[in-house]
Amino acid sequence: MTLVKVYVTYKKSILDPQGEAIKKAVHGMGHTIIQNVRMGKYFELTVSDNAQNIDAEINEVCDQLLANPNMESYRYEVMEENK
Amino acid sequence: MTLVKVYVTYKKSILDPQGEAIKKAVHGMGHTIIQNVRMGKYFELTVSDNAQNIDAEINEVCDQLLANPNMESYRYEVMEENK
Amino acid sequence: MRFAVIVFPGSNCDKDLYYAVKDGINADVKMVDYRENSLEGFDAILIPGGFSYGDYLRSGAIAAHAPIINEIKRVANLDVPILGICNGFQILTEIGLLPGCLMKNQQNKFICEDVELSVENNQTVFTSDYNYRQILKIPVAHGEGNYYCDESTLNELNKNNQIVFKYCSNINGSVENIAGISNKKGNVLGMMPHPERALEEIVGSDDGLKMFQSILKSHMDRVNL
Amino acid sequence: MTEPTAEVIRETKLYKAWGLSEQEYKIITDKVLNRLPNYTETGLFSVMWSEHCSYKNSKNVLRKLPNKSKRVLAGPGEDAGILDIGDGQAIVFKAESHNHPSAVEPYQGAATGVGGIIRDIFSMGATPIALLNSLKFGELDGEHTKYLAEEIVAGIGGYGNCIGIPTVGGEIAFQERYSNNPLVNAMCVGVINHSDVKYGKASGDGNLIVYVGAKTGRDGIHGATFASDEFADDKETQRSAVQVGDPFMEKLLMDACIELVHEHSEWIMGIQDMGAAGLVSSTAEMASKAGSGLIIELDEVPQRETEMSPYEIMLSESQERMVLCIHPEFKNDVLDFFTDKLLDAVIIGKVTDDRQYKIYHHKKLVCDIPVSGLVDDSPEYKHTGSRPKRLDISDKQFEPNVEDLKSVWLSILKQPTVSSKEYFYNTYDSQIKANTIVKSGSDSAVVRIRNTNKAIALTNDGNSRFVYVDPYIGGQLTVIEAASNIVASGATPIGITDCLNYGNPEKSEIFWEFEQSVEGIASVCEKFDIPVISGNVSLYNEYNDKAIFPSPMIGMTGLLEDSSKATTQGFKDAGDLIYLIGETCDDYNGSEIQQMQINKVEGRLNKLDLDVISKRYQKVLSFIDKGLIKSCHDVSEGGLAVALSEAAFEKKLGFKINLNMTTKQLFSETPARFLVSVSKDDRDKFEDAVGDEGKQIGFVANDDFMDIQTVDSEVKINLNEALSSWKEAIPCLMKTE
Ligand SMILES: Nc1ncnc2c1ncn2[C@@H]1O[C@H](COP(=O)(O)OP(=O)(O)O)[C@@H](O)[C@H]1O
Ligand SMILES: [Mg+2]
Repeated sequence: MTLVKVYVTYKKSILDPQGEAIKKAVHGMGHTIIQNVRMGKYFELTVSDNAQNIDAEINEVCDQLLANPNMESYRYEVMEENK
Repeated sequence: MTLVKVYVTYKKSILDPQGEAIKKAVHGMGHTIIQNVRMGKYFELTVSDNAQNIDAEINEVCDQLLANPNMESYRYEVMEENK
Repeated sequence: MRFAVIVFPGSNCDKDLYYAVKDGINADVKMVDYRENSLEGFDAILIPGGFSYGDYLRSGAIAAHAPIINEIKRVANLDVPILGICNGFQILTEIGLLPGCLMKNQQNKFICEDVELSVENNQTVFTSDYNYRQILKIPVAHGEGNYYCDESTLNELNKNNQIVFKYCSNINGSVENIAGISNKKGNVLGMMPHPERALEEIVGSDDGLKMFQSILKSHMDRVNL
Repeated sequence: MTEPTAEVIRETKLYKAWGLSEQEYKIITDKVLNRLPNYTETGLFSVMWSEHCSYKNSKNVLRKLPNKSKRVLAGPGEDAGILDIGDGQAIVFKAESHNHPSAVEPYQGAATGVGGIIRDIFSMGATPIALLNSLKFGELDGEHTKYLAEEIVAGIGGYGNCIGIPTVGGEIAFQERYSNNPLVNAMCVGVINHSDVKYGKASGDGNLIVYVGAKTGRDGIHGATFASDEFADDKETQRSAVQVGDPFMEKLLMDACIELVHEHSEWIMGIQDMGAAGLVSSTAEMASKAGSGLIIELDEVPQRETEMSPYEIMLSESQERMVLCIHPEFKNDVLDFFTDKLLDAVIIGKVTDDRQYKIYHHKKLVCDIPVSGLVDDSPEYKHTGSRPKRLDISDKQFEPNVEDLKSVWLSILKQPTVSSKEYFYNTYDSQIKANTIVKSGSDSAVVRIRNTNKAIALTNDGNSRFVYVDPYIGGQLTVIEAASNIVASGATPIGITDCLNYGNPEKSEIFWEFEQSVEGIASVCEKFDIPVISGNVSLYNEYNDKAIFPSPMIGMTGLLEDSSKATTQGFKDAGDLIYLIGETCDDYNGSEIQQMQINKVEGRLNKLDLDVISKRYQKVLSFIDKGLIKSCHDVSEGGLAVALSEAAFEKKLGFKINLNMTTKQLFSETPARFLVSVSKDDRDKFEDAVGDEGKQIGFVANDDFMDIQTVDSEVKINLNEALSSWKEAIPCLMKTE
């Protein structure tokens, strides 16, 4: 099994209301060393071992489904799953 | 500035309805090499440079706010932000 | 005139739209399953609100891959009126028939209340029965209705008169108070408020009725040409 | 892990950790089975005989509640009760508590509570039309309470909004006793044609058992016993009992089940949801109702996790699952039907005629118990109550301090229990389905029945402060409060569902509160002919040995034959005359003003005259029916001062009143009074009809002032100042610092 980790985040220019709310809460808890919070999504995709063209497929899934290119960008890592 | 990346995922035994729905959609799109999908959260925390005890504070924020210990687990990485 | 209401798994305002057409303007209406691949013979397409696929991942994201979508895109090109309400609006942006996107409400919460809307463009097939800048009372109910687009898109929207409805006060963080926009040609409209819930005084307002009447009238005008 | 043998279970008394007492274990070995139960069987008995499933501590008390009337088609015992509303239609409703899960995991606990109660409604074949909820939290001064409130409300909205059923009403109260044990009670109402009603029955030798919906995981195992246990700081391990809700899956299930009942009724014998105690409880009850036996093949049960034991599969409380009993000749039709709806359905067993409950796992028989042993043979306990000492107090009424009327008035509007709950309920979709005539913000919600003239009025009520200071009269008052709300909207009360939330019934004082308050409730139900057709008991609501206030919640429904007559609480037009119906006495014990001024509640309550109240309800209903009144608001928490303010807020209309009562009486909570407004043109007609019972106290003004004169003071309060006190109180408290 291969594990693919995908990270989707809002583009820099976009206000992230959840991140803002969390930042406020974090400050409320006294953790003022945290100056900014951005919230995104994280996916773990399990890919079958004999799969070919993993990159092409993953990019397609990200472009078309996991991220909305109007507001989000993504990156991913392919790793061997250690059983 | 230091960047801390936090990953929050459901514990293995917890139902992940979003991951299930995404998996079905991915299969519908023909990407059957993807056998399973789990969805989690991803946070980027910007921490001030002169901060001490980063680990202690991050752990506290994760335990109390970013992750729900009843059903989620988390891990994080501390990295120098490349400006 | 024949309306189609598209039903995705999880759509939950589909029946409300169905009744809006059937009882509101006494027109012919049919529920169309997301697996269908023809919209032949329909004169208007309605994409309902509600949580298609639970709104898991992102509102409208999964519905955007349903079989019916290609057909919706095809008839959009043929100038068939397409109205997406709430989740329907979200789906229309996801499939690129409308620009921009709908983000989480600024206050980070679902909001349900009657809001005041201003009709910014009454020259569309959907709004011809309203007056310009008429104020309507129509309910909203959404968690992700915060309309966002980049600046150049916004300029385009303004230049082409694509902003059809604005909130009188900003309820969710939308740029320029945008509550509904159309495509450039004007045959595709997406809006967050729910006109189908405002058809009778007894439920609080009948300001939504004219929207369905406009669609019907525009159709009749076209047919009679 | 190998399971302990039957002998080991007996020797180590493992069953005790699962909540079975030694005595109960002995009944199982000596009377029900005449042998030792194995591991799986012991587990099944422990959940089926828990309070949550068997009502062993409460049955005896619940029998006091009347459950019959001309309208009752089905009462307690079914997933939900059914009431005839004429024209071949009926409403189906029930309320359910999800207190313990919500304390542990507030968002999911509340969400799955809503999901569970919705399944109870559509499993009868009914289409859900409305949701309500009753919430009790600690005071909004601690971060933990704010967190619980925020998350619980988000969970309720998250589920209801997604599945598409309007949440139209409810109540929220705040009291320190609920800090670590919040109450989350949810109610669902559905409509159905008489001919479509389905019961949870598994009958007919050879009929098949179908499992449909989500896969089974290790979620919430022992949730039912967990709900029958107290909370304490040191019981952290209970935290494993968390289930995650999947409203999308439930939407698919709901639509499929309703369509199945409507279109293919001949395929199915019965439907039941899997709620507390999952597969075992649903299937055993279905068999019990039909007097049949069952065989279940666990290898067929869809599983999300690997290597689940029979015990785990049977007890799992994974959400969004249903069981059906179908005729074998329609097997493929049923399975194909669900596949088309994107749902997984499988045959997991069949009905037998030997009345035994048999389970196979990996081809081995792991359970063989008489169905009746599981369902009917659980012991019943008759506890004896003892009157709590705190009630030994004189019947003197508390004396409020109202020297500075304006400041007392504004303060009471700011009390969280009194102030506007909009901050919370605006996050619920209250209008979906486009049938909500009166949504949150008036006394009752009113939902019309599409394609008829009819509408249903709905409310959730329960003032636990009254029940705490005087359980019997307090119990009566919960019904009076609910009925007053229903009547104020113009509807005739027709039925009740309840959630009875108390502490540990094994403590005699708690049991006394439970019994007394239920007797109080029953007395009013009898008198007004309002049957209790469904409900739920939640006991052991304690934290570190301290119980919540006794908190019965009444979910009441009312019928309006003409939906256009639905009346709301707000004044409509300047110049209208304001009347108060019902005499105001000095009733301050257990009141909002007592709580506010001395930070506790105490003292006896005055006896109620149910005859007078009953007649008054009839009168008010006839005024509304004749169109004589333009607004109607019942006077409750905070007294007339609050009622007047709320009536003024709706359309921001001021008023001028001149009262023949003392200033402190503005805050008296004498029950079953109504504040109504009447057009000047109808003055004579109205006064004739109301007689001595109603007195004009003033008129609606066209300005921004609340102008008040009593026998001993006079004050003018800016309406906007009052409105913002009332409206901003909760948002302000909810801000995290
Ligand atoms: N949890 C809730 N969900 C929805 N609506 C609520 C909730 N709590 C209170 N409300 C609404 O707020 C209004 C005032 O509630 P309440 O003060 O309990 O009324 P009353 O005293 O007349 O019973 C009602 O319309 C009620 O339905
Ligand atoms: Mg009331």
